[in-house]
Amino acid sequence: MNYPGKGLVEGLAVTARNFVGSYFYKDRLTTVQYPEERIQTPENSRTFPFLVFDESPDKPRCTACKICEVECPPKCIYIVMDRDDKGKPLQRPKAFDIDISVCMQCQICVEVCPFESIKMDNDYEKSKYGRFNDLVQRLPDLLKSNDYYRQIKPVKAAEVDAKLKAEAEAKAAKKAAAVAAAAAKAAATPPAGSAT
Amino acid sequence: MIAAPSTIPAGGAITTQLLEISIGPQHPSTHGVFRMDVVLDGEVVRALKPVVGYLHRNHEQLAEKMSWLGSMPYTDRLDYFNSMSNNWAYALAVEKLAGIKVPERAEYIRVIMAELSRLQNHASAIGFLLQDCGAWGTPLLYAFKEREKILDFFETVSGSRMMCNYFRFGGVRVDLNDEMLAMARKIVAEFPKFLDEFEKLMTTNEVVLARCQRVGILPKELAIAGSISGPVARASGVEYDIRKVDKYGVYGQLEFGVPVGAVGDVYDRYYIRVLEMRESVKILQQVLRDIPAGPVQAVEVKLRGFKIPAGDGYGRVEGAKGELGFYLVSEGGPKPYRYHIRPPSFINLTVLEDMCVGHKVADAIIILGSIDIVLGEVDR
Amino acid sequence: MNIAFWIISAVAVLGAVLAVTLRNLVHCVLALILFFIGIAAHYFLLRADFLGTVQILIYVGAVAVLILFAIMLTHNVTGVDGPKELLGVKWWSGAAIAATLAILLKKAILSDPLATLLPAGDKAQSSVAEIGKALVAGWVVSLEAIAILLTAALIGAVVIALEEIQKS
Amino acid sequence: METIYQLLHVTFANVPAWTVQVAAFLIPIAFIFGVYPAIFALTTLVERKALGRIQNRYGPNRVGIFGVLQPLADGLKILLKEDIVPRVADKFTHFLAPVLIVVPGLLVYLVVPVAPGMVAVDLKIGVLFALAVGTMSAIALFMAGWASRNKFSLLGAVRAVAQVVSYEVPTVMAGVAVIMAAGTLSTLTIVQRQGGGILNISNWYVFRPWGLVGFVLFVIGGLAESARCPFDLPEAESELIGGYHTEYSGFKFALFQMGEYLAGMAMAGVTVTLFLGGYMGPGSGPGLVGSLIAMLWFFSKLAGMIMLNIWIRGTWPRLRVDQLMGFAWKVLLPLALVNIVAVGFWHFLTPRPLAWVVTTGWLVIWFLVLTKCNASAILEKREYRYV
Repeated sequence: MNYPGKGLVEGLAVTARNFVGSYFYKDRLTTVQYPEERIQTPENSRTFPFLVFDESPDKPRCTACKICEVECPPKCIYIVMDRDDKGKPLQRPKAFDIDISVCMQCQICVEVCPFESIKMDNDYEKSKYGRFNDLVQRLPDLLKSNDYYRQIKPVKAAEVDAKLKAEAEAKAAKKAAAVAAAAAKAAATPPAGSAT
Repeated sequence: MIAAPSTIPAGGAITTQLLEISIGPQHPSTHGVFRMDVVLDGEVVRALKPVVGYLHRNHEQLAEKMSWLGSMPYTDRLDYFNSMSNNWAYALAVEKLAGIKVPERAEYIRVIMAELSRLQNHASAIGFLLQDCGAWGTPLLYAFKEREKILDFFETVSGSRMMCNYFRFGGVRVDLNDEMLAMARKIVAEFPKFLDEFEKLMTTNEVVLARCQRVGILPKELAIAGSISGPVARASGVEYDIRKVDKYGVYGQLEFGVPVGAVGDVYDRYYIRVLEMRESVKILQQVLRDIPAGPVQAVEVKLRGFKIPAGDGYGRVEGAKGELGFYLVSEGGPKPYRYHIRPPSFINLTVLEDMCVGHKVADAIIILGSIDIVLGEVDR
Repeated sequence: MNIAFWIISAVAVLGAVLAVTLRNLVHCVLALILFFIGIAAHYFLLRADFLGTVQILIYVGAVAVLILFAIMLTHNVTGVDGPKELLGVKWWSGAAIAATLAILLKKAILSDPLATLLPAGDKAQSSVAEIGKALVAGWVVSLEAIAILLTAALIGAVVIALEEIQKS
Repeated sequence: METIYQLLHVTFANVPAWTVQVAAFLIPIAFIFGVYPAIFALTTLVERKALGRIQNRYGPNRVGIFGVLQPLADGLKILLKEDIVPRVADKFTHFLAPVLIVVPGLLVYLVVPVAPGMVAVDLKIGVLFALAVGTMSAIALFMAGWASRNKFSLLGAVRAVAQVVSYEVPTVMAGVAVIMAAGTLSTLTIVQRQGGGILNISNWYVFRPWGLVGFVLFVIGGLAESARCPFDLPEAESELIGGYHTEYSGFKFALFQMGEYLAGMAMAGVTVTLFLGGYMGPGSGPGLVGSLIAMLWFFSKLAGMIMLNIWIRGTWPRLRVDQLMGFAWKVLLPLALVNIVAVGFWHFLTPRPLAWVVTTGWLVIWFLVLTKCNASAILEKREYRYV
């Protein structure tokens, strides 16, 4: 049946259904009462980068290779490599600053990092009162333990750990092989030497 | 051209003055920082000059100073409602230029992402349009509720709700696991219910009909001459959809219709979007049924030090707002020599004055709403 | 009663004076509305509540609004560029005409038999029924004549508006 | 007022007569100034909550339990805001407009009876008074829009004035139907005429064919006159930003909101009085208990009308200015005139069933004719093809 005002009345019916339904069906309401309730962020969720260390903050995975600094699209990363007294590079950052007011959370630094050292956090509560200095994350702010990483992203962390373990084992095996080879060589050489 | 407000005769001996008002850039319904210089005779629009550039971010120039991959997250910020299709257009252009073959599973995932972003874009576009009509937030919030589910899916897959940065040259960044596919299937299954409810609320509403029908008619000839694309062009009767024309990705294998209107007024532009959403649901059902197993990333593409042989290429997709194209010129280095975007919002905006003149100021607002612009894309 | 009468009169006269002396046309209309409301208050004071209400409905609600719309078509609303002298020839001639009119009206009203027939103050009942009866019984011809006149004016307005619509 | 006067006179027999007179004068005023602004504050909260639920949100729920203190917080916030007057504004008019906007809304309540005999002033011409002071808001709106020296405000003001003046006509005509049927202009008598019958309900004018039409017309006219959705063109947030109150801030803005809500509630109150039987309902009658029940009935009906306003606001979009005018003059006014003739039939046809049939038939025929005449204005079936 078609009568003038039918669409208007049907519209009223729809809103009435939603009005009543919102009291009875909790899933109709999408709002989260934020400070009391928090949504569990998905594994892939990302906010800002942080640096992973394994045992202690003195020994981050980062080697200050500056690949992320170069690849970062908005150029928000600043790295200075640590050097010892003689000026020899120490393979770790002395300064590692990320200006999160510039960072656009694109994850490219994470993807290009060859050492699995920079990872995306999922902490979305980073508001600060200051506009400039407060939003620059320095090295101590950025360093977080591997346990933390395992906690926020269990699946990925396990993959990374496995990969690093495999790499380390391969490296160790290679080293061992090299040592063994050297030993074998050394073992093989003296008789030759002694022969001469 | 806008003449200075002058005294013109408007019937009989009474002379009235034209009123020049500036709608925007802080006006509540200009969809961002857009400005319209409107010359009014009473409430009737006599001339309208769109003023853009308040959100100019130098996107193209920035991209020419950056690695090929570095521009990918910036394309998210063009039309921030559709970062997935923006990604795809850019990836498509680069893949064309570099001759990269994309694995099949990745193509399917790309279709899923593009169609889901079309769904959420159209839903919020018609929500905003009805908001401009004066519906006090209800249709918009219903649309946003549905959009929220799709954004949750995007977050689960890519890590971010709007700035997805998900596509990579030769594939996509993250594979979809079974949970994610189930999530997508659930969204697709629930979407028609939302559409039915939304249509019941608004489509046959007499006020909507009175406001939208025969308002802001865009003739077919003008749409073609103005290079208008997307739902705006199809509402005017232009049979043009790049998914059908180019058959990029796996669109050639999918069955779907492209709705085409006849009148080209605001109502057609509204209803074409509704129909397109229904078609998108059909596409998604097929894709989610047929998605093959396999890798999601072509192996030959390196993340770092990616170089493209010299040449130029144009990649385009049917974005939610129209033809989104990237024209790239490579010198063989790690950066584009020239990087140019064909933004659908900006080009669709060029016919705004032709549609608005002669209508009331309230109509000008909903005509702007019916074009569905995003200022990030207009100003770049 | 007396105090109320003087206060209302003072307000009404103030409104009337402001309506003719202010430079800004919109201010003039607002002052005129004050005057209208004062007159309505007088009606209420005389217990002619129907007349008072009609005064508000017609004069404040409709006539004043029409005047405001007419002012919208004026070029010099603020009166800044208008003639500067206040007590000019025009003013004096206007005042003379007004005075003459006032004298004539006074004579006409006082000579009318109705003026003496009106019941005094407090005894007056609601005037609606009497007015209604008078309109449809004694003055029906006048009423119909006015109705035809207004209808003609309405049709004329529609014709003018139609021409404009067809032109545009 | 008379009822209160008598009540006080009997209760306090030994105080001077003039104190009783003054008290009888002040109590209704205090009631109007106390109760209706309180309902306004409550309405803002209920509106926000209800709109939230319509849109599947919670609505305000932070200040106090369930957000009940939200109006207080809103008021406090708006009091503390800076009062900005544009440099080029017409200062005096700009200041006066928000003050004047509240007056008509409050004046209407003078003649709205809330219980038997409980009306501030039992004017003989109560209905006309309510409708007349309602028009005065147009002047205040115009002052606000004009004094702001803002083009959006001016457009809003012009829209407001045109709208209020146009919708005045069908609204009054719809009211005339009730006046004819009741044979009086007094609101109190009109309510009394709607008493009796089954449970004090069946005689409400809304349950008459002409009454139903008149009710619908009056509700629409009331929405338009108080510039509520879908007739909120004078403010039209999406077009004119805020319309006439674009340039107002702080407490002046709050006064505009208050004036608008009070006017809307006043129209709702008049609608209840004219068509929904005012305070009539099961159990309402003279005496203390009956009066309390009557008051309960009146305020629940008022709340119902306010909820209807909110519901409509949450559902329908806004009309365009020319459609608004067309609707008033081409649909509402003819229907109101036809309705007056229908009341004539109702009055003069003696067997009641015959009156029912004739009146209903007459109204239905004219409704169909009007629908036919205006069908070209809306509804166009569209065909879409697929490629």
